[in-house]
Amino acid sequence: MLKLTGIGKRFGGLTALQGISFEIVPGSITGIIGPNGAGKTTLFNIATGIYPPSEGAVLLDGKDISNWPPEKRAYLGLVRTFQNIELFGKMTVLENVMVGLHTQSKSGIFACALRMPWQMSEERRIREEARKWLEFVGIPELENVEAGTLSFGKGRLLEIARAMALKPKLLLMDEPAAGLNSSETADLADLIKRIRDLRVTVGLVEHDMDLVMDICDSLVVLNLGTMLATGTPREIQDNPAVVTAYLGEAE
Amino acid sequence: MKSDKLKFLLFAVVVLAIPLFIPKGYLTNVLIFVGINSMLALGLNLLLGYAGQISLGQAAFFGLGAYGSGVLNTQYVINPWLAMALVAVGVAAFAFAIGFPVLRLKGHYLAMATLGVGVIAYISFNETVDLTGGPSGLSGIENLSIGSFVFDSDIKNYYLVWSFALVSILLAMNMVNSRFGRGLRAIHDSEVAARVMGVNARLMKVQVFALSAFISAIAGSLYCHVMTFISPTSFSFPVSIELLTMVVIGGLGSVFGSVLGALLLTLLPEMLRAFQDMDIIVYGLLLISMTIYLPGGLVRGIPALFRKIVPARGSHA
Amino acid sequence: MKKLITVALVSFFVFCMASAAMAAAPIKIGALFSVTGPASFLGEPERNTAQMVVDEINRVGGIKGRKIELIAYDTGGDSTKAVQLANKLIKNDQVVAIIGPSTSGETMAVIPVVEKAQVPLISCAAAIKITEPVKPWVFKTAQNDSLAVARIYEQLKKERRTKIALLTVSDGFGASGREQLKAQASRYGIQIVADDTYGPKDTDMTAQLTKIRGVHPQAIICWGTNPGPAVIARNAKQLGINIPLYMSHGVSSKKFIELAGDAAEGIRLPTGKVLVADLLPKNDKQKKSLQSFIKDYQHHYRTEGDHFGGHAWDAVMLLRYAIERGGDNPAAIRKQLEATRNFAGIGGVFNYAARDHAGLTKDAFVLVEVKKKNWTLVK
Amino acid sequence: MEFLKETMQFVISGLATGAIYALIGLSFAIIYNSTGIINFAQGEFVMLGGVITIFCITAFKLPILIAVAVAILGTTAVGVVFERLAIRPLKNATPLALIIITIGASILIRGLVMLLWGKDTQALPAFSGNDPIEVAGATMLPQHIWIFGVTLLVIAGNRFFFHHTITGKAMRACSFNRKAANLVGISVGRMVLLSFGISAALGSLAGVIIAPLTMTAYDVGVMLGLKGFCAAIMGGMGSGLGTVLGGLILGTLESLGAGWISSGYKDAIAFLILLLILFIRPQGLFKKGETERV
Repeated sequence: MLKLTGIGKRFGGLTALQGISFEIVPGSITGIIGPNGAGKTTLFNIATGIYPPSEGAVLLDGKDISNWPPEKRAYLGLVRTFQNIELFGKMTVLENVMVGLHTQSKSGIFACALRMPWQMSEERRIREEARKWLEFVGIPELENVEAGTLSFGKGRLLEIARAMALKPKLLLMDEPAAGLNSSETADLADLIKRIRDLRVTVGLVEHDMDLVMDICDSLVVLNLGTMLATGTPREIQDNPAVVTAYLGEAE
Repeated sequence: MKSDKLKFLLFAVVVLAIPLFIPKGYLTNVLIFVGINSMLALGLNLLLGYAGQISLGQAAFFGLGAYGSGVLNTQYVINPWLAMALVAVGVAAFAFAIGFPVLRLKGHYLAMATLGVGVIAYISFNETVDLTGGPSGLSGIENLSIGSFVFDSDIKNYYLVWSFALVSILLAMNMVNSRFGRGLRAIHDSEVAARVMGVNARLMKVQVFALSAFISAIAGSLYCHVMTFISPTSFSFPVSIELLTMVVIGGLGSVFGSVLGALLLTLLPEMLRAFQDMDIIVYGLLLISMTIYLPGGLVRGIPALFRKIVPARGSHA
Repeated sequence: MKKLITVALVSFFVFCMASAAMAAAPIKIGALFSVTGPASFLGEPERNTAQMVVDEINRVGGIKGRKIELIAYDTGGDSTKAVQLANKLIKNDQVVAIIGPSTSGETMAVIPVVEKAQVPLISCAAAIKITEPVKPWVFKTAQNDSLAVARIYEQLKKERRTKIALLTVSDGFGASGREQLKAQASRYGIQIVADDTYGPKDTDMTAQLTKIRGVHPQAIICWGTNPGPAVIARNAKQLGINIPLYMSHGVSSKKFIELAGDAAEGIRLPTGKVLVADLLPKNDKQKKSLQSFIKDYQHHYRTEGDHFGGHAWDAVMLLRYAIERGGDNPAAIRKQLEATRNFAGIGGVFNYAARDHAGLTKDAFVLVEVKKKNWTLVK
Repeated sequence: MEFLKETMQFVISGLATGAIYALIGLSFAIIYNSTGIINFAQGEFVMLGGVITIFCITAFKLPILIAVAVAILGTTAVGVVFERLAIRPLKNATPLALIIITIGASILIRGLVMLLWGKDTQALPAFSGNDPIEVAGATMLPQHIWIFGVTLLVIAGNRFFFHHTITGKAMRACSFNRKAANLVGISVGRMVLLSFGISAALGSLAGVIIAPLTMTAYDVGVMLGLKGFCAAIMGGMGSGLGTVLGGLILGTLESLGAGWISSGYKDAIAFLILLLILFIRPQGLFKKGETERV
């Protein structure tokens, strides 16, 4: 599905990433872990096109998309959520999800202003579709609430609903469990599994090890901008280099 | 949705009925300009309030519309309605073209660039004397007409201008509550998230820039045919600032806020006349205090104030 | 008995006259002046003067016993506002005539309004196109630019200076002057070798003057209003330019000398006679009007009355005499204004006619030169 | 030869005007750097400097040095009051709200000055006479030397203040990261107030030294403010050499534009070049590129 080959990124003189190569297999849940400052979010930003890599290539289904802008990648079914949830705060919950259906609708500026009949029916369609996704994440009752007023947990769910509305092939989630309590985290694990059951490949940056070990099929470990290890959760758990990176040099 | 339609209908009825209830004369004349300013404010609000992109050069498009129609009307034989359409499309195309480099900028750089566009347009109006008459202005523009019906009185012009304003308002309301409008508002709230959702932020910003130029140009054409005389000072930097003020005071991201802002700022000099030379001071004070105490603009501030007062009364009862 | 009848009769007459006086509503005259904004240097003295003259007329009993009410609005130099306020004066205040606006741009914007409403307008702005072609309801008191240009060109011709450079401000005043300067040049055998402009808010014109110096003209004519020309005078001195420098009547006040300082020495400009009232010969027709204006203005506002205030003085006086002759009906006022002959005002001796609504000849201007920080007549 | 001489004069005149823009640009940058605010009332500080000086001289017959001091102190006070009354009460200030507020303040200040001191243009006598000085075939006035000198002093002063004093360093810290600055015990509020004060003082200083050349009136601030803003943008909104170079380039371009191409379009030329700079190097002419981080 998503293949990264030799990705490197420098900001000015600072090297944030170097020589990152791995692949996210279709239908899997792949976790990307590593201590703070390992470059996980930077990697996601490169994968989704928020900025281009300094070197290396990003391939999606074999296609080189390294220099594509995010909006173009979205049409290929690549979408993400954000660490600090990026909702459209002044829009309603339903409208947020409807933006997620942007790639599946096509009314332009004129059709919208003139209320063409086919635009009206398209509007009805995406409205229904959006409601479906709110139900999927379990917040249908909030549809008319302004998104900016949601609690952190609910906001997270909305962000996932919005991303799912895009009918992604690959969903990248940046620390979805951050700021959630344990019962919310459990619900999240359940939700991610349901997402996978819809045949959506998931990439996950996460600090919550229990969650990662529970749901991930394979893991990629980053440290200080380089790849430390890849493998199944079990392999990673037993990898001494990973343990050292996380716990510091053993005495 | 439904309530929006109702609001619009109500508003349209009020607008169409107003001339029947106000004393004939000067007020009708002022309300014509409220209509023109409403269109201008609406155009800017689509850009600023919905897409979150500032423009300090809005007067340029207004002026291009006015001079386009004015020059075509005085120096060439062309149907003024056709001219109006051609000019508006031309101005929109111009905005579309400069939109790509201009709207790549953000924040105060964008403010500066749009201001620059405004200054350059203003200087061009002044310097192309053969075409525009330069600083002395362009006179002899005809009133608009349909067949033998000439829009030559205040009341006729009132209905002319406000029908355009109402159509613009309706189209704008349609647009902001649809795929395109949602895209714009998404860009405003979080450009990065919007792009990740497949919203082509760059293109959309440029499109709405062109649309706002289009509306401003139509307003300009109407202005030149209503006034029958135009000169560059009506399209200078302070005019852009005044438009910005209308939008902010009326309410960012609100179609009716634009109208309210236009109404208030067009009538304000009237209300401040009692202060004589002090009016400029009162104007400045209003700008500051409104921004501090009514940041959502009048369109949100008044209902909020109302809600504050009404429950207070209810709790006593 | 006889006595009683007399008393009754007298009291009856007194009663009648009193009620007649009470019934005589004031005559409403509208005024649009740009009291604030970039043209406030015009609008402020104009408003002050108009108010002063109206008060003076009312003090001596008004026009045939009726008081004048002056309704003056500030346009801020904005032509949209000028149009709105002209409408207000006509429709709400129902004035019989309008004085102003102060600038040519505003006047051109207001013309369609007054023409349609058929209310006489006496503009205080200078551009020639205000009254050319003649519009039935539009008159003006400010001298045409063309007259000022003619005054300068006559002098240049006399001194056999044929190559000149223009430096005009890029606003309505400068543009109108520039048009006239170019139009009349060939008639006087004058060749324009440089034609430059500057912005109203520019602070340094050495670039333009350097360029002008490079083409070696025999005189420079600068058309603008303060402070631009003062800056130009100083820049010219800085660059060591010592050919004659002519200014327009736009700077004909002491203010210019004050701003330009030493650099003002030797500068010439055409001006209305108000600047040099004391230097005029006793038999000058305008001398009486000029001296009374200067005295009154000094008395009311403790500062010197200028050329611009003079435009408003003339406008109010012209209206006064027109109303005295024909009553306060707008059409009658228009007719009587057109019939004005030999009115010696501040701006000149006015002779309006059906085909001339500007009413002045180039005698309205005198050419003055700054010498020792004061005006002297150029002979 | 003639051409060279003319060009020399264009450049000298341009540099002199540019130095004025640079000074105003610097005063813009000071507020921007410690608060992120573009102060549209900056031109009014410049105007106040000139107007108050002239007022002190004509009304109280104060010697010029004292008048200048009074003007700078007075304007500084205005800057401080402005920050207190209009900027500080604003909660969750968006850049737009700040633009509107500062525009409102500029209108207010202009209105007050108009009411207090009238609408007339006033001239200030030159500090050291009006005898032209010959430089490489071109001429300039003693006042120009004053302008260049003060600009140099201000650059040096700026540099010293922001890099070698505790307060200056604290202000820079605020500009980099307000939260962090707050955490290490810097009172951000005080720094903002201070930046308005310094900026107002600098603006009025510019206003004082240019008044003998350009004269002054209640409405001179608008255009000067815009040009200063241009200079600052060209220099990348830095408070150092970039802005000064930006101002000098802008002034020279204007002058050359007026001399070589068209005096009517000279401002248009300046703004067109500004637009091109923004399109090609939005971070300013002299700043190294920075990748925007998300």
